[in-house]
Amino acid sequence: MNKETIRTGSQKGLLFGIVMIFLVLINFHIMAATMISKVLGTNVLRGAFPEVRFMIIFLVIFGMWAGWSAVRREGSTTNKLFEGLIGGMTTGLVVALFGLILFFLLETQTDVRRYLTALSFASIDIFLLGLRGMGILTLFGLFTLTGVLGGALAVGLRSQAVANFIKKIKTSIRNLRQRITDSLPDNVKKYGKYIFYLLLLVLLLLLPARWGSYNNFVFGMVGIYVILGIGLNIMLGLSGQFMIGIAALFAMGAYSVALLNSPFPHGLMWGFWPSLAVGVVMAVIGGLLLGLPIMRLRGDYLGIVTLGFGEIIRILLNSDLLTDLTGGPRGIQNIQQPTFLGMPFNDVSYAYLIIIAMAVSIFLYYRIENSRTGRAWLSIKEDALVSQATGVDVQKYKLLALCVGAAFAGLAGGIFAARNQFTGPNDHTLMVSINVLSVVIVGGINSIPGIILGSFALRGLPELLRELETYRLLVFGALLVFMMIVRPEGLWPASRPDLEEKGNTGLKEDLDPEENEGRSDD
Amino acid sequence: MKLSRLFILAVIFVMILSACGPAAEAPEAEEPVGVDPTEICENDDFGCAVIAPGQTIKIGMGSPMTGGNAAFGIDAEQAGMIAVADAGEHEGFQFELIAEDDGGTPEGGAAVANKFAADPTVVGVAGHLFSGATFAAMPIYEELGIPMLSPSATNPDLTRQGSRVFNRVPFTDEAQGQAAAEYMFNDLGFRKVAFLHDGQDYGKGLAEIAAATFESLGGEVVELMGITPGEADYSPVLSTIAAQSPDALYFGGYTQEGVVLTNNMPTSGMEYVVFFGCDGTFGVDYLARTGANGEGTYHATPRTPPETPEKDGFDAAYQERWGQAPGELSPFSWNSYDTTTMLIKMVKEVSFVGTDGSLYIPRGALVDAVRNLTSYVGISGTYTCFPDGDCNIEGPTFWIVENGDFVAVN
Amino acid sequence: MTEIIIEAVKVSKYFGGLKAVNEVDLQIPKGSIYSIIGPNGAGKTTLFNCISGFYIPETGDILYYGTPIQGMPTNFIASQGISRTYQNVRLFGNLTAMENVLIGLHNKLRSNWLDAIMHSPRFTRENSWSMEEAVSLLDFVGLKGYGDFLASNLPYGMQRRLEIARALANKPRLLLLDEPTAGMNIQETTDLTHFIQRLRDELEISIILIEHDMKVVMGISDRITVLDYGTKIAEGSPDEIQSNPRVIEAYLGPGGAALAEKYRSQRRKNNA
Amino acid sequence: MDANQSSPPKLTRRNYSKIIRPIFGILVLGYILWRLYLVLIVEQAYSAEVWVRLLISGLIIGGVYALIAIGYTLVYGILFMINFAHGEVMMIGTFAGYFLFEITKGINVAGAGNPPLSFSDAYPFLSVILAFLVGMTVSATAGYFLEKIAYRPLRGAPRLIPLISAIGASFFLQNAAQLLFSPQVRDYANPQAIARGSGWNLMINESRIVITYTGVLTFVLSILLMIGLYVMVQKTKLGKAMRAVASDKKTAALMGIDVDAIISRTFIISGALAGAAGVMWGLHNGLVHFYVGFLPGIKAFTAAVLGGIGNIPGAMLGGMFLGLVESLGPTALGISFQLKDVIAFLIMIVILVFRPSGLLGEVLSEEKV
Repeated sequence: MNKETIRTGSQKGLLFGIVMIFLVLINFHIMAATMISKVLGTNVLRGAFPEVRFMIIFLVIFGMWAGWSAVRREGSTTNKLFEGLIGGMTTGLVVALFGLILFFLLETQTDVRRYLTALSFASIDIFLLGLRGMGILTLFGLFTLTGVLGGALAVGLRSQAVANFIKKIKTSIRNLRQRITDSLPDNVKKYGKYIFYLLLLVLLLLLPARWGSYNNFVFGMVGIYVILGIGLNIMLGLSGQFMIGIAALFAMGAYSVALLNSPFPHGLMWGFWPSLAVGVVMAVIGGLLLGLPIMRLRGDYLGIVTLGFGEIIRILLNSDLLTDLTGGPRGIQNIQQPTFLGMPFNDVSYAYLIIIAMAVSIFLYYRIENSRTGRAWLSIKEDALVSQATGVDVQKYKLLALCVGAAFAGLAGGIFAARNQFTGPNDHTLMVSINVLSVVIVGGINSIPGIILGSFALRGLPELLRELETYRLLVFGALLVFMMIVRPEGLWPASRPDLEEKGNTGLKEDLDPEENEGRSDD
Repeated sequence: MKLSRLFILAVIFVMILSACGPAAEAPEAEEPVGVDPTEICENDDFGCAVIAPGQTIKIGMGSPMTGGNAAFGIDAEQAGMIAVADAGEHEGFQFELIAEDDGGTPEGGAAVANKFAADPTVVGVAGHLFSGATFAAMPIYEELGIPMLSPSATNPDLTRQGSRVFNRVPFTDEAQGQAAAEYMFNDLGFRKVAFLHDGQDYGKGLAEIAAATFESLGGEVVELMGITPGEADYSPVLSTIAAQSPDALYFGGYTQEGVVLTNNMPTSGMEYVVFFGCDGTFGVDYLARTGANGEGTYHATPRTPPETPEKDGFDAAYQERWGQAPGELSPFSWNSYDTTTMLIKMVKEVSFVGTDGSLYIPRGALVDAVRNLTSYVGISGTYTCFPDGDCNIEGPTFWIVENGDFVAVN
Repeated sequence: MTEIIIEAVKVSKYFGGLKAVNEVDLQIPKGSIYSIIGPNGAGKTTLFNCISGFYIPETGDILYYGTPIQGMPTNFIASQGISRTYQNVRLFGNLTAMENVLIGLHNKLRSNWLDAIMHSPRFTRENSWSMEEAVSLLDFVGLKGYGDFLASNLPYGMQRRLEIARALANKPRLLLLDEPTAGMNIQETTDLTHFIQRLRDELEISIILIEHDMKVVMGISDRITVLDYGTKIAEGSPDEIQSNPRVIEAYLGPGGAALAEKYRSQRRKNNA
Repeated sequence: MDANQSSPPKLTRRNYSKIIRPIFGILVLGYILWRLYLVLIVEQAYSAEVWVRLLISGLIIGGVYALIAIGYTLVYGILFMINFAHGEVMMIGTFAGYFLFEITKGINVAGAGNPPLSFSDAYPFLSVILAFLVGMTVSATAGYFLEKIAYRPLRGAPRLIPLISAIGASFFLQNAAQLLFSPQVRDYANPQAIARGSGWNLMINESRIVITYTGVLTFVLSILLMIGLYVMVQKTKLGKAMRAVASDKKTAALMGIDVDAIISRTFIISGALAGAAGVMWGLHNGLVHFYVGFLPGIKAFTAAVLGGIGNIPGAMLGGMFLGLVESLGPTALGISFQLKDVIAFLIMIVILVFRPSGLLGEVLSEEKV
């Protein structure tokens, strides 16, 4: 028991108390209790209030967390327990003070919802556990108690014995895995990667037909963002151009498919496949038009210019000026469905289409990345000046990166528009660009598995978070910050390829030195 | 190292997959008690939605609940909640409103529609609110026979698709725009009017039709221009228009921009110009936030029945439950209540308890019932659905703001 | 007379009022090791930058095989066979050593992104050739086995050599080395000196060298130019330069020549 | 290793941007000049009072943009990161001011028997000062905690990482405000004396031009704050420390400067400026809602880049410039106001194409070796 103990405990307690107040003010305690009741199997109607006991479970968990985090790593066991106690007590005190205010509001029937929209009497009542005045004391007691519990838990779980136990388990798992790997025949070890891919392929082939249209939709969304992410990664990750306007290129693809394959406004019914091709070409042209004047820009200046470009395109699509061409804010509806061998598309076929598009994109990406072009891009990203002095035509390659990236964005846009059978300016807002940027960085720059994981995290997660209703973007934002702090290098960071061995075992005898010389000449 | 990463990926992948297994199959009717659903359901175009005992009858709602347009979605949800609370029980089954966030975007609309489509207990959708989202969502409901009744999607093209499931209660831009232009020209005697819109599909369509009608009547359209929505200061555009000294400023759009325009007019050389709004600018929020500037401005609503007890009851319930007045968040509180209530009413009409004690709702019958709705008296007007899905046949009422209140002028 | 590979004719480069390089004339014979020395800030690196295309000289011409190249894009100049290294090592730090060399090979390859996508015969051929070439280059500079290391993780001396390997990948006719021995210990310096001689002797590359280490300069240079305040103050063989009073003055300040002479005679005495 | 070829090289030259940029510039500039010629000389559609009105609103909005832009620039100058959540910090300040006015409006200071008189009407000057103090304090606190929670753990990470963290923080703050205060749009309860729309009247061409009190307050205060900040950065010890940290964190730390503390203070200062901008925004425009920071945030970011990010006078210039372009641009070019952002962004692109580091940014020569 010393000053430090009290300081840490009260600081953490204060923090948790404030967080609790915030959660109550946004009615999150109701949401949490509802979620708990759902987990425990009791359904709560939307808009209805869950039972108090679920609320108490939430408070217990929260209090234990407060106690847990108040415990420092060093110090004696009593000290730690005391820290938990202080933490819980401070949280309890803060919450109780807040409860007192709430109680006062409840007693005087003061309606503050004009300013704090979530603070209804029913919500206050359930927070006070239905006990009114006694609820305040109960809350204080609850947090104090759970604080100690949390502290005890922390002492217990962080103890040497537990650490040893975990270590032991980890070692045995590693041993087991080692033994399994060892026991596998060499062929399997060698082709393990391919077997995995094969399994993945089979899974991808089987699933879309099985798991229902909603999952197909979400999966498709993720796939489209993977393609977009690959496109952006070529610009951002490979050639180092900070692009926040990929929505514009996405829009070019989407609008091309929409305009060329819908009855309105132009009545062009080119069919899906030709319009998709045009969409890709249009996106490339868009990338070229964007890239040509801004070759000299770097870093954040490039970022803001591309952001401006994205906004310009969106506003123009929406504007009166181009209404006759693009349908204005109404967008383009009734985009015709593609057919394949005479069969019209449904959600399953779209899932397959997106899987194929994804696979093709990934394939193309890897091929380009591991080539002279890809290395030229990487060198530009590292140091454009030296790269140029080494012989890379920096402007040409930057432009090429924009165009190739744009092609992917156009492809994604075309599929996107056809799948929704509709596209409008609201599909191509700044948020799309920001989302794609986040996909690439959260996943791990220059890493395809990273981009896939990132897409799942950023496009799949909000869908999975739908259970949280209006809280989903709040939670999502917090998770985004959290992910960046925990894994700043991305979910699956890229690694550099091992090339030296490849060169050593190269087809030496096949090479004709004269031929090489000739090549370097032309 | 690499293998282990792949392994993690596989695990995550499988977890995600298993988290979203295939939708539960509807239980089959077995016990011979109550009405035998087999024949009815087999003859129905879309089959039956089966609500097992203990489940709720779900009414979906797709609306923007986050982002810049969140006020619309939150308001619709809140009004819908009241409607569900008012609906009470039906044959021992409860109604539930599932409001999902579609962000107002087509992408979100399709996501929400697919979410609803995956849940066999969602029988109707009181939405979507925004036209773009509605367009993307419509084909999905069409396939499954889930009737839609939108409180606010006004894009005229929506009812020109030949959709069987889509219906809406707001009047179309045509009806209102023409009436407004005629009212301005004939009754108010304006000859020079500037038309502004917020660049969104609702406001733009409205302003364009109003301007075209006004011109055909012989009036002078001094300006037809879009503005950027969501801004806090429109004095530049107003100053520019003021130079052409119009009699009135017609605005197609929503309260937020309408309020800013009204408040900016006196300082932009338009102190003598009449502001003429639409049903998007009608609402207590407009009154509260324009104050003296709002005096003498015109607005429109669907023809509203005189203050009915039902409307008062709703207003009181809304205030009580949410601590805000209806109309404060968006002009669509009443419409949203009506659409939800109508859907619930139709569900009550067509549903029956099957032999197994489950509630059976023939989807095709429900779709037709909503389409055939006649003379439904709601709190926001009287509705009869046309074969194309437009349910509002009556012309608008125009209102003038006098002494801080709306007064009907026709 | 031997062929002149590169020639500077009254080249001047100003930064604001500062004449970083002032009407400098240079003639580098093919196959020679040519050193540029001078005190800090004498304009040596600026001259390099003019040759490699980073700067466009205000006046004067830079003739490469008799053709002016000033103002050309740097990548174009590089593609004509002029490679360089940098005073403070500038590698692509987040790429492996192999990749660094492969980027150096950029100009020697012709396959474009379409070839890469389709793995056309040209791509396959070039790919294996370039890999092998890169490995042998790494081998040549003594970095065998370090190919898969990130360039930034290599020790300093290796980074220097990797930079040279990258420059060599371009198959230069002319190699500009900017203080290659800076920060090296005596052993490394000696190795590098031999290495530079090997470059010239085995690969017939002409080399311009900026160097502060007089031992290196005097040991391997065919000719030396001395710059001071952007102006060429002397040119000649190492022996000539060593005894040039202006050079000594530039290095040691006014009166330096006398001082140096005194010092030298003292040393001679000691040796004797 | 091959021997060198002895044949002299063929020399040709190609350089795209040297041709493209002038063409691009001439096209845009030509279009702008042509439109200006049409509107100003051929049509002469607008008389002086219109231009004066546009100028006034441009200056006011420019002042607000400049103030927010300085926040971006300060943070960028020190951390080289785009503080994407800066608009949300401003939003928080706007809300703080809103609540203060609601409170002062609610206090009745009239004696018994008199008609009710609220505190803010009775002491408008005091309540406005209070509102600014509260708004700036709250925003500064928000800025401080934002840095501490979302950015400090990422010190030293690649530059794009804090950007994503900032985007997450922006989502969080926006949605937190929506959940706390509902998505409703609210009005600032200005003191009676500086009610929105009231002001000095100026007659030009027999037409009344209102120079609103709130507008003057906004403009003057933003200029004063900017001057104050500039003086602070140039003259005070803190300012010097900030500049030292901006130019080299490591060396600054070696010189005994507490880098973390300086960064914290930078966030506090930029937050306070954003808070002031928020209260001004509320007083002048009246609107406050959870989304209020988004658009000004993007615009101010644009302004900061336009002026040369990291450069304080640049941010001021950029903000003013952007405000004026937004307000005067559409009218002067005879283009629909719907496209005013297109004009603003296009002009920004043109400027950046020709001055790749912004108006006042350090001209990073490509030759920097």
